[in-house]
Amino acid sequence: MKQLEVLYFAWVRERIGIPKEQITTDAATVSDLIAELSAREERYALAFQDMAVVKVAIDQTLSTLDAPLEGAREIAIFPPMTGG
Amino acid sequence: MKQLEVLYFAWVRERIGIPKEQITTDAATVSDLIAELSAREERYALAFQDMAVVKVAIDQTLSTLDAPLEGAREIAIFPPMTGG
Amino acid sequence: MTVRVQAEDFDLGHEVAQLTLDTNTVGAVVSFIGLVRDTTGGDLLAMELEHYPGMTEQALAAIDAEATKRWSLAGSTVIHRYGHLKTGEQIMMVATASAHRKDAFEAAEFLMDYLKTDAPFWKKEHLKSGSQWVESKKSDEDAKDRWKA
Amino acid sequence: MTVRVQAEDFDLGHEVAQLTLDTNTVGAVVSFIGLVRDTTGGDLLAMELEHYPGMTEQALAAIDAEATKRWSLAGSTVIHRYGHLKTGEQIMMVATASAHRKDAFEAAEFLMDYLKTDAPFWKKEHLKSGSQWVESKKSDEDAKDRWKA
Repeated sequence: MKQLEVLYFAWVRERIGIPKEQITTDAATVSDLIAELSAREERYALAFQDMAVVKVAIDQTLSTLDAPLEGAREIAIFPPMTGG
Repeated sequence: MKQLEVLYFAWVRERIGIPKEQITTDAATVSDLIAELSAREERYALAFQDMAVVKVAIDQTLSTLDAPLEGAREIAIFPPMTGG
Repeated sequence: MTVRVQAEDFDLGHEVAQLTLDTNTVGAVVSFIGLVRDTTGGDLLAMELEHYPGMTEQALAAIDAEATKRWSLAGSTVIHRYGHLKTGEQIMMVATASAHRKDAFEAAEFLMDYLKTDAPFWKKEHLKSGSQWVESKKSDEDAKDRWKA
Repeated sequence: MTVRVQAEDFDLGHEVAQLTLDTNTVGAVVSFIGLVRDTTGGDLLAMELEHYPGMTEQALAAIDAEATKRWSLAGSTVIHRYGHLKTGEQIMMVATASAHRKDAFEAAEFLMDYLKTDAPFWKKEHLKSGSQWVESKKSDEDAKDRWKA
């Protein structure tokens, strides 16, 4: 089991209702983590219902859903960026 | 015979030695005019020796060496532009 | 190379002037500013810019470093604001200085294309009729893809 | 659409700000400034810009009109100086305002490419070792040709 700081932004944050939380998990990838959270509560399932549009960063670097969580401390999950 | 105001710029002006002059000619095109001037004096021949790099404007609009002078009043002959 | 993420407005003229101080070899500076635009025909009250503090600066710095590697630049500046912005306000800017205009133009476009898709900012429009998150555009992904080798 | 040919310097920030006054629909402003660059490693004393009064304004206006026809622009500005300029001084600028960055970038590059080859300006470098006319570059003709249909 590992301890992760999980951050949410934009409408992912709004649907889940909190900007960040500590999660203890043994999910191997971000996908696994998202599946675990979605099974846990409706608000996660709602936030993550369209996995095709969700982006992730591991330790503040853009990553992919299938990237391993081994050694990671901070996971962020958010919609595609719209800056500029 | 027609009366033309002929203007020179940059190193064309420097080689000919004057910025403009009135010329009475029956040259049909800018090429003809340049040939006529080049035959007249060495400084013109020097200025126009490399016709491939000379550009022209007829009545303040970029034109070509073979454009007719019919109706033209102001002819300008100059090197390729280097603004910007 | 200057990267700033800030709530405050910026002064384009000042930032561009900074890029040409102490040098005689800059022949071209290209700059871009993005502004809060009302796409609703008068319904927009404000734009809210959310970002991911910590990741933002390093994402912008990475994009800027990549541009500096690809093009011959004498300097570059990227500034992006966050928080509440009114219609017509400046959101962000990039500026690139080079000996030649081709490097400056291409690097500025590259910075914009990558910043749009890779920098963690999200826009929310506050309208008279409610609020909505701005949707990302397929055209922004396409614009980025043209830089791939 | 603003076109000016002048001996005096200009203020980029001011000119860009003018393009975004009285409008809520401009999302992007791209600008370019060209500066006197020393390519001789310290030998350059000054740059002299000669132009063809009468033709210059109308050539720039024609280029600007073509850009306005090809892209969706909310406004554009072209300013070019003439006379004696010192190393590091601003020579000219273009700025383009649009709803979208693609139009603003492309129009600005188009304006620069055409201005380089079609606007009647000539640069002469005054060096410690003498004076020389700047030679036109094949790359400038090539840059223009990419816009031909």
